[in-house]
Parts: sequence; structure tokens; C-alpha cells
Amino acid sequence: MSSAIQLNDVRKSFGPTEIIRGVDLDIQKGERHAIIGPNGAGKSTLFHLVSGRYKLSGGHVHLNGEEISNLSPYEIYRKGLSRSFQVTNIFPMMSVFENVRCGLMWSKDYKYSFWHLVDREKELNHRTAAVLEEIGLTSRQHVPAGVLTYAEQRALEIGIASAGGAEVIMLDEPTAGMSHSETDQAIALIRKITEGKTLVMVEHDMGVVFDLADRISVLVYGEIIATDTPENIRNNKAVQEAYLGAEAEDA
Amino acid sequence: MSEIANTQTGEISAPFAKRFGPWIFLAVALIVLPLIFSSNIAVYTMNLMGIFIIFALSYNMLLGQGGMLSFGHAVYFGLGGFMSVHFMNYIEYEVVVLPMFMLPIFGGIIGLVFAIIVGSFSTRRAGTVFAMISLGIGELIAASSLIFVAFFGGEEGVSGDRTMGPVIMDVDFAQDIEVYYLIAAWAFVTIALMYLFSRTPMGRMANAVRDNDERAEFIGYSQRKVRFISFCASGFFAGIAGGLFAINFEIVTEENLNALTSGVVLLMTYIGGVGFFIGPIVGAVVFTLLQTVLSNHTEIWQLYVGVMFVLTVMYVPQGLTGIMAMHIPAYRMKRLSGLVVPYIKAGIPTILMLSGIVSFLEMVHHVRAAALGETMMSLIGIEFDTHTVMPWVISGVLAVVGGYLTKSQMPQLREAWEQANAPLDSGEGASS
Amino acid sequence: MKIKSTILTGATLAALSAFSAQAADTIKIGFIDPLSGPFAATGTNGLQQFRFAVEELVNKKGGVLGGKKFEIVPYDNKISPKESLVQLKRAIGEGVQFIAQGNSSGVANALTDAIKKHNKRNPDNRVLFLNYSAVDPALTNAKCNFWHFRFDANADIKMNALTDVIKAKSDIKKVYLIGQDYSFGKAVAAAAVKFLGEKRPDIKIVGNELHPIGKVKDFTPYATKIRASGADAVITGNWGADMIGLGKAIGETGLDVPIYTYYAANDGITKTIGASGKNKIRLVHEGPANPPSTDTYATYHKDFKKKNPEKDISQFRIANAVQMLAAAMEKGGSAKPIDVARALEGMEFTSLHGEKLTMRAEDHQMIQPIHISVHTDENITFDSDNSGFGLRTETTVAAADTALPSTCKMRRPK
Amino acid sequence: MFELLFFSLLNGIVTGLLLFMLASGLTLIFSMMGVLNFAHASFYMLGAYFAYTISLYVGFWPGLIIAPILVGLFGALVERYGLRYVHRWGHVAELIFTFGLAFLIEEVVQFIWGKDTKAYHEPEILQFALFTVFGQDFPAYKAFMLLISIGIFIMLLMILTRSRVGLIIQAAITKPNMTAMLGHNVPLVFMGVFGVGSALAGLAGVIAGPALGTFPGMAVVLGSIVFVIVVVGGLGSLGGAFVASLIIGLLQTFAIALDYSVSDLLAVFSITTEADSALRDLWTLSLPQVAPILPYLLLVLILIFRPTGLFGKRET
Repeated sequence: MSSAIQLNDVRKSFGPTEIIRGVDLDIQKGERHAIIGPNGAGKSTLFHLVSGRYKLSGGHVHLNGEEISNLSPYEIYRKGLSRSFQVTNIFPMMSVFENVRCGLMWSKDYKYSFWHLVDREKELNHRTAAVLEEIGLTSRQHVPAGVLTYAEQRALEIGIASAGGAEVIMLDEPTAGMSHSETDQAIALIRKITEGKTLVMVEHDMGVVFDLADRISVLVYGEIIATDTPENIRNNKAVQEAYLGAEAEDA
Repeated sequence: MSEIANTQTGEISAPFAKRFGPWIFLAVALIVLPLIFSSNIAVYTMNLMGIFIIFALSYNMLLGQGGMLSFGHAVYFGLGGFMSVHFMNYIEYEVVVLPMFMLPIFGGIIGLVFAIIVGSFSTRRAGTVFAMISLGIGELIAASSLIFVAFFGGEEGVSGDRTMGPVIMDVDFAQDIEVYYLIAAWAFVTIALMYLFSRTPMGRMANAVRDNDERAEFIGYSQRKVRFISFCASGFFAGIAGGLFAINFEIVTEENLNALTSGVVLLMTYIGGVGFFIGPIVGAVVFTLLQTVLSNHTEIWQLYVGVMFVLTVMYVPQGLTGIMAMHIPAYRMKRLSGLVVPYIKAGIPTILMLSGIVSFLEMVHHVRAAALGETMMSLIGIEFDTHTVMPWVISGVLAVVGGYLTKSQMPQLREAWEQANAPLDSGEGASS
Repeated sequence: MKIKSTILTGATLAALSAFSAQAADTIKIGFIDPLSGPFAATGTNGLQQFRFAVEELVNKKGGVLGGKKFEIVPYDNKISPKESLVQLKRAIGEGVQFIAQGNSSGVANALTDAIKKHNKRNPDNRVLFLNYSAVDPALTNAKCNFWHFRFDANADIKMNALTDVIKAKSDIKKVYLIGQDYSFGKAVAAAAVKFLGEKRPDIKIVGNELHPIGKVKDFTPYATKIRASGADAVITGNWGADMIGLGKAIGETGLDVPIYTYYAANDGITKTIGASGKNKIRLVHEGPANPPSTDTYATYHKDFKKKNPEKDISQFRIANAVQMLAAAMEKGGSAKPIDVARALEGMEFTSLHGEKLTMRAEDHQMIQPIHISVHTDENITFDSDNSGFGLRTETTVAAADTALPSTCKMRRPK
Repeated sequence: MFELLFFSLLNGIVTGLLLFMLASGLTLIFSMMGVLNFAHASFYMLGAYFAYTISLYVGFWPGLIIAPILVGLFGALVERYGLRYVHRWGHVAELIFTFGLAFLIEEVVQFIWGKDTKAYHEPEILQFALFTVFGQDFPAYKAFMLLISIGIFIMLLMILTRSRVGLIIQAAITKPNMTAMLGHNVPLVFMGVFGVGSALAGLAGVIAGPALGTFPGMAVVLGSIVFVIVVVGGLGSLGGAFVASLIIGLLQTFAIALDYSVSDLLAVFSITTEADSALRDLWTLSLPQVAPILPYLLLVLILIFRPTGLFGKRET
């Protein structure tokens, strides 16, 4: 098997403080990989580094064997990596339908076209409708995205990220702040949309993590202290000490 | 018009009437209007409206659709005008052979060229940085236009004669009505093009970048390039408007590209409503009317415009079109009639109050500005002496009583409003 | 809700339109000048002078052509060429056939061009342009046209008179020219260079400066520069706020040389300059104020001040324009613009000041005596801005001596 | 030549310090609230007009104190009932609100005080030449302006570095989101800073009115220049605003003082130009001619090449 994302000695400093201190990570194609760690460990920062939001202070990132270090977010996206955000990050004044359609446009090769009329593009609109169906927002498609409920916005967030059919999808705390039933729905949704794709997620809810992930990496103070199957992580002493603590014993 | 009104809807297909109805209506209106308002000055005012409709729509490509607040949009309008008036003179001196109606194209091209140059560095960021660069560029070009006399003609500007082109089908543009139809034709085409632009992937991404520029980068689009393309298109259409200005006025001056004109286009676009495609059209029409009609009747019309603008920004950020759009849900539920009576009830005292305030302001202004001994002034055809107590008492009473009655009507109006807009299932019986 | 009411304000105001009742038998003169914005003071002052002149000199005397009264209809052009053209259209639409305008040569250039085109395109509905103040020489030279008449002396004529005065002052060796960077400012500078070169080749022009119009907030750097150049005299065509600023700054640097100006009086300027410019500032103009030339004029001036205590007769040519218009109508027996224009061509006229004026036929430039006056508070009968300061005439150049050849090639309608 | 340089330097400093009085308030407001206040120069104008009216009744000196206070109160009201309300519509609306307010204030000033220049004069006691060098006077009033401006600068510096309020404000400038977490009443701090900023602008108007003229266009003339200073100086940096004010002040006076033109430059390289070429205006371009556009050129260049400004810590 070949790797989807490969991190070599990735580093990031803000001023004098080094937040990410030399991360090496190898995520295989088709794998569902979760990154866990205590607050402030740098999980979101790591996401931003991979997806191009932050520039690296050092190290290399490869996507499908191709170097993507320090490329802009849109270049990385075009190479097949799509992501969602921890804080809901949608297009609030546009309709839900429009949100999803925009997420699709690049993958359908419209680029910066100003000679196609979006409403006339049947294929594009059918695919949009399909994604809306998948994320369960068909009935809300004409509503401005800004007025959706929190859980709906989270679903839309995942919809936008997955619409373009990227091979690698990174989800940043997809179930944060959700109720139990909402979480269950979200897990089902994530399962569905990442079928046959590579998933990288940051998640706090251990239930979700152990339910979804094939492998787990534990990030503590900017360093990965362990990468393994859920089973082994649960039993890893170092992880238990550093992070899981009592919680792990309960689980 | 609701279909056009809403930039956001994503219907896949619509019946013929719904899709082309507004356009047919627009075309017919453009043809018929000068037959109804046929006086010279009316036609002239409509010419002005047409030009500003295009200009304001092009501005809204930046502000409303792209989220770019520009304080220097007149640059592209003015440069388009200058280029066109130069071409007008080339035609007159037979340097080039062209029909006059083609002129705005050259305005558009120079608008586009300058937008490409300026946009290449100014669209990197949105928000304040963009606004400040646009302000700086606007001041730079305006000041330069007074220095580079060869192209800009200095303070007097450059003038031309639109009748000197080849006469096609007996039209030489000597009369304003001929210019009207030229402007109307261009307006129709550019309105359609700008509308269609908003429905392309580019137009949609402009909205996306406006809403959330960072997120747009994570779905494959460079925010800078999206802004850049919007900016160029906007410059192009502003240039066309400038070209039409040149044809209509046969003179283009520094005023066309200075900060004042940039401010005016911001004003009219915002008053009209930036969130709607037709917002700038409404704004341009209303503002031109204010400018031509209101200024005929009062010297302090700019004060009223200023108050109106500030109140719009504060209380109705969605503009005049927004107020109209607010009534669409009630209209759809066929409950608009329920609002008529409360509107009249609240409207009459409001008019009383406003006429009190306005007459007070007008009287103060008259007392200060008129010649000594000239104490008579007239409002609404009523002649009175401003140096007697009565008029002041009347205006005071109007303002206070009107204000009080308006305030007392407000709860009822609010209730009626809520009733009219209540979801169908709960409030059905209560209305009508 | 408040917004809704503001819109209603607009609607109400639009409805309240029937403002001025218009008698059928009046001859309307459209007054197109700034009545709002930064130059409104100058515009409204001109408007009051026009209204007063029309009332006193024509209507009270029974009107023209057997009782027709003059009516001044104000149109606010906000000193913008574009807005002037809009107002011109409106005026024509409202039946105005005579247009008066004066502030800014830029506007005058636009108007004369537009009126020429209008008259060519609409031979049945022509209008006449009475230019009472715009002094760009081009208007009666390269850009002259049959429908334009100028009642003020142009920049060249004024400079010619001014340099006659400078010629006689042998102590002036170095002159500094400063003006606004636009057609009028440049015309003043060019004329100064030309006439000084002809009349006093020994005078050195130590500075020829153009500054942006209406944008300079502090003239001190310019004053410093003038001071440092060692100039014995300054010539400027500045007006409005630019004149106030320059006058103040020169006063503050303690520069004690004569300043020859075109417009350094009235509309707040005299008051602002006050004592700091006493016996320093000189003005070239038509229509002397002090000492009063005739009793007729003195009465006219007093009556005006009685009615407009805050305003001044800053542009005496307005009275000339009104009287000559009336006379031309009587002479031609018609109020049709083309007949009036023909009657005005070459017309000779005696003003309230008792001066003989001629409207030169070849270029429609008024030829009249020109005065050079000093800003002072001594022997002032009629002051400006109620400041105690005013203009006292020092030198008068006879009409014949002011005339300059024109390059105008007038094309007259048949 | 030395005379010219000496006085240009003095004048440049006077202008620069006056600009700083405006810019300091605007920088504080801009850095804390992110609102580039278009109406800031209008407060400056109001200061001049208030002081003019006060001077008619009780003379110049009381106006020096009362007018800025009135302007400050007015500014605080604008923040409390205007800006804070508009804040809910977002940043662009705030910017447009201040833009509209500037327009409205100008109209109101014209309505109340009329359209002509007001005869607002410096007090008699300051109407003399302080010293005369090379036969040129330096008016005492200019020195007075200099003194007030320096006094304000020192006062601001003391307050910001020594007092508790100053520390809060500094924290708010550099990390606007942090202050609320520290438990400070941010709306009150905003209102206070806006009021004080406006009062400073008002004070600048009071002392500039007699020197530069009190007329309805005085805000527009200065308005955009102050923006230039704030952006060039850098967000969140009072020191930057100070330096930028002086740069702009000196730039403008020296550009006028020094009569160099493009043709002089070309002459150095012995290039000759045609007198009637289409670019003739470019060849004859002189430094005094371009003086008023230099600040904007600087603004655009700074925004392109150094968006943080000269001394800014974060991007605009």
C-alpha cells in the first residue's frame, strides 16, 4: 500500500514558541486516521499546516507522493485534499444549495468560467442535489446557510468538504458540540461520504474516535508520541499517562 | 421581479414566463418610458439614470457580490469617459471610421485595462486594505488628471461632438431622444450581461469569496483571482457607463473620476440595496430623482440625502430593495392587504411629523439665506412670513403631534406586521 | 421604520413642487451657478446681485418691450460642468432663453460649447449665454462663438492693465507669479510673462508657480518660498479659499511687498485678510467702488446694502449685463435670442458709474475701463464684508487702452 | 537656500504635529475597533466651528478647553448610539456609516454656520512675530500650535505607558479579543477611546481653525491625509503614527519648497525632450506640482509592499 499523506519532521513556530516540534506521520490510502491529544497539543495547527492555511517552519508534507509543502490551500485542494473546519466555516449569506454547488465547481472543471450558467449545468446540479440528499439538507436547500441550526451547519460543512470528491478528506472535530443523537447521525454520515477514501480527523469524543478510526495518532505538545490501532493505543502506557489517564481505564 | 431580485436562488429550470418575463418587461419599459415622460428634461433625466444604473450595477459587482468596498470606482468610469470622448474626436477628425454607438466599447476596454493593472495588486486582500488602496488610487488618478493635460484636458476636461459620426438610418444623435434609445439599448445589454455574470461559476464564487474568503481557498479557488476577475469585469462595465456619459454630455472632466463621484456611486448603490441584483438600479433611479427633482425645490437637499443615507446604513442596511423584499413573504401568503390600513394609519402622522420637521428646517434656512426684508417664503404653494410666530408654531405642532401619533401607531403596525408574516399554520385565521 | 419615513420625505418634497408662481409675461434669465457646496457663497452673492439689478434697473422702470418683466430663475450647478449641462437642459425645458453664468471658466467652457451645439441642433429654440465672470481668454478667442457674450474683462485685458501699473513702478525688479493649476491660472501666468516681457524686460520673474486648485490646506510653504525668492511683487489669479489661504500666509511671513490680484475681495476674503493686507493687496477689476463715481451708483449701492446687509456688490458687471440685455431688446424690438445677440454686437452703453462701455462685435468681449485698487480701511465709503476694509481705486486704465486684438473667427448664423 | 530649508523644516514640523493630533486618535480607534473612521476629520472641523462660536461670546481661550470637550462628548455619543448599533451589520457597514456621517456632518455644518469661511482668528495676544530670521517672520501662533501638539504627544505617551487605563488600551490595541477576557468593560473602553480620540481631533480643529481657515471643506482637505498617516504608520502603533505624521508634514512642505522637475532629472542624463510630445506633461512635471499626490503614492506603495505599515505589528 502507498501512503496518502506523509509528514517528515514538520515544524511550526509562532514567534519564539514552537507549537509543532518535528512530526513524522504516514497515513495510508483508504485509511481512517484519527489524531487525538490534549487541548493545545497542536492538532488544529497540524491540520492547518497540511491543508496550506499555515506555512511550515520546517519539514515536508507529501500528498500521494507529491510534495505539497507550503502550497496555497487551493493548490492543495486541486491535488485532491479537502478539509472541514473546527469552527463552522460556511458561506452564510448564500443558500445551502449554493454552498454545496460551490464546493463542487472546481472538481467539475468549471474553474473561473464566466461563460457557463450554473443553473443550466444539469450534471452539476444533479450532483449537488445528490450531495444535499446525502447530508440530509434537501428540504433546507433554499435557506441561507447562515440561518441553519448548528448541527445542520456541521453537516453542511462536511458536505462542502466532501462534495468535490477529494481522495483525502480531513475533518476537524466534526462532532464538536453535538448531542448524542446528532453525533450518531454525524458518524453515519462520515462513514458514508468517506467510503473508499482516506479520512484524517481530529476528534475529542473518544467514542467517535474508537468507532471510526483504523489507526490513531496521539499528539502531545507538538510531538506524536504514538501511532497505532485503537486497541493498542488504548493499552499504550505512555498514552495513558500523557493523555487518556483515567478516561482510558473506564473505556 | 422577485426572481431577479434574489441573487441567491438556485432554481434548475423555470417556465418561460418566469425566466424571460422580467426581461421582456424591462425591454418594453425602456421602449415605452420616453413616450410617457416625453418632456426634454424627463428624457434627459432618464438618460442620466441609464448611465448611473450601469455604473451602480458595476459597482455592486464589487461591493454586493464580491465584498469589496471601493472608494475609487469612479476611476474606471471616468477613464472610460475620457477614452470615449477622445474616440469621439478621432471620429470627427476622421482618424478612425466608426459609428458613434460603438464608443462605449472603448470606454469599457480602457476601464478593463486599468482594472487589470490596479487589480493585479489591490485584490490581494479584501476589507480595509482594499478600501484604502482604492481610495489612494482614486486620489492619485484624480490629481494626475489635472496634471496630465494632454489626455485629461485639465480643469475644463475634454469635449467632443457626438453628431459628427457617420449617419446610420437617419440617426445622428442630435436629439436627446436618440441618445436615450442608445443608452437604453446599452443598458439592456449590460444589465443582462451583469445579471448573467452573477449566474456563472465565477459570479457564484465571487459571492462565496465575499461570504468567506478563506473557506473559498479550501474548495479550490484562489480568493485573489476570484476578486481580480470580478474587479476587471466591474471596471469594464464602469468604463462602458463612462462611455455613455461621454456621448450624453459630450464633455468629460476631472469630476468624472474624482472621489465625489466614487462617493456618489457608493451612496446610490447602498441606498438601493447591495444584497439584491436590482438594488443598484433602484438606487440609481431614486438618487437621480433626488438629485434632479429635490434639488429643484430646496437648497438643502444634500442635508436630506445625508440624513437619509445615514439612516439607511443604521436601520435598513439591506436598502430600499430590502424594504420591498421584506414584503414578499406576506405577498406570497396573500396577506399584503392586511398591512394597508396600518400603513395608512401610521403613514399619515409620519408625513405630518416630517412635514413639520422639513418646514422647520426650510424656514430656518430661509431666514438665514434670504435677503433682508425678504421675509416671505412659500412652501407647497402657501405663502407666509417667516418673521411671524405662526408658521413656527404650526411646524412645531406638526412635528410634535405627528411624532406622537406616529409613535402611538407603532405597536399596532408592528402587530399587523407580525401577523402578516406569521407562519401560515398559526396565523391564518387572524389575518385579512 | 424611520427609513420609510425618510423616503416619504422625498416623496412629499417632490409633491410640494409648485414653488414659484410664474407670470406668463416674463422674460426668464436662467442663473446657472453654484448655490450649494464650497463655492456657494460666491454663487448666492451673484444671485442676489442679479435679482437686485433686475428689480431696480428693469422691472421698477416698467420692464422691457412694453411691460415685460425680467425674472431670474436660479439653477444650482454645484460648480460642476456636468451638473451645469443638466441644469441647462432643465432651463431650456422651462422656457428659459437667456443663461447667465460666471463662476469657473471650466463651467463656462462647457456651457458655451453646449449652447453652441444646442442652437445648431435646435434652430427653433435657441438660447443666449451671458457670461458675467468667467475670464479665460479662450472664450473670446479660439473658442469664441456667436451666442456667447462676456461682460467682464478677460484675464489678458486685466493683466495688460495691471502690467501698465507695474511698468511705472521702477522699484519692482523681481516678480513672483503664483496661481491655481488650471486654465485660468495658466492664462494669468502666461499673460504676466508676456506683458512683463514686453513692457519691462528688466524685471526678473523669480518664480512661476502653479498649485493644485482647492486642495492646498496650508499656504505657508509657498509664502516661505516667495519670501526666500526675494520678490518685490507678487501676482496671483487665486480666488475663493485659495486666495484666503495665500493672503493669510503671506501676511504671516511678514512679507511687505505689493500683491497684485484678480479676486482678493468680498465673499469673506476681505474680512479674513483684514489688516494684514492693508496697502499690500491690489486688485484689478471693472466698476470702481471707492470713491463712489456717481450719485446714481451710490444710491444703487446703498439700496443694495439695505436689502442685503450681509452681501456686497462684488461683481458690478452684473448690473451692466442686465441693463445691456434690456437695452438690446428695446433696440432690436424683440426678445428673441438671435435678435438680442445682433443688437448686443457692437453696442455702446453708459454704466451707472458713468463709464462708456462697448460690446466688441468681433469677439463679444466687453471693452471697458479697468481699475486697479488697493485693499485699505482709509477713505472707504463702501466697505466689503462689513469689515471696514474695502477697495480704493488708485489707477484707472481707459477703455481704449485695454483693448487687445482677438483671434476670434466668429461664424454668424444667417 | 538655507532660509528656505530652515523655514520648510519648521513648517513641516508644525504641519506634521498637527496631523499627529488627528492621527493619534484615529490610530487608537482604528487599532482597537478596526473601524477606519471617515468622520474623524469631521470632528476636527466641528472643533473649529464650536470654538469659533464660543470665541464670539467668551473669546479664544475658553474655546480651547470647551470645544474639544463638546466634540469628545459628541464623539462618544456617535460611538454609543451610532457605531455600536451599526456594528451588528458588520465591518463594511461600519465603514460606510462613518463615510455617511462625514457627509452628513458637512451638510449640517453648512446648514448651521453657512457656506462661507468664518472669521475665526488667533487671539490678539498671539498675533505677533515670535522671531525673525533672514528677514522672515515666524508667527507666535505657529509656535503655540507646536507647543500644544508636543504637549498632547507627551501627555498621550505618559497616559499610555504609565497609567492602568493606558495599559488596558495598549492591550486592546495589540490583541483586541483579549481585553474582554481580562474582565474589562470593553464597550466602555471603546466609548471612552472614541470620545477622547474625537476630542483630540476637535482640539486640532480649534488650533488649526485660525491658521488654516474655518470653512465647510476643511474636513475633506485633511480627511484622507490622516488615513494615509494611520496606514503608513502601521496599525496599533502610536509611534508609527507620530513618525508618519512628521514624514507627511515634511514631505509636503519640502516638495513645495524644492523646485525640481523631471526635466532637471533628464538633463542630468542629458536627455532632451520634444516640447509638443504627447508626454510633455510628464517631462515638465515638477516637485511642487506633485506635492499633494505624494502621500497617496506613499499609501499605495506601503499597502502593496508593506501592508503592516512602517511600524505596525499586524496587518491592516
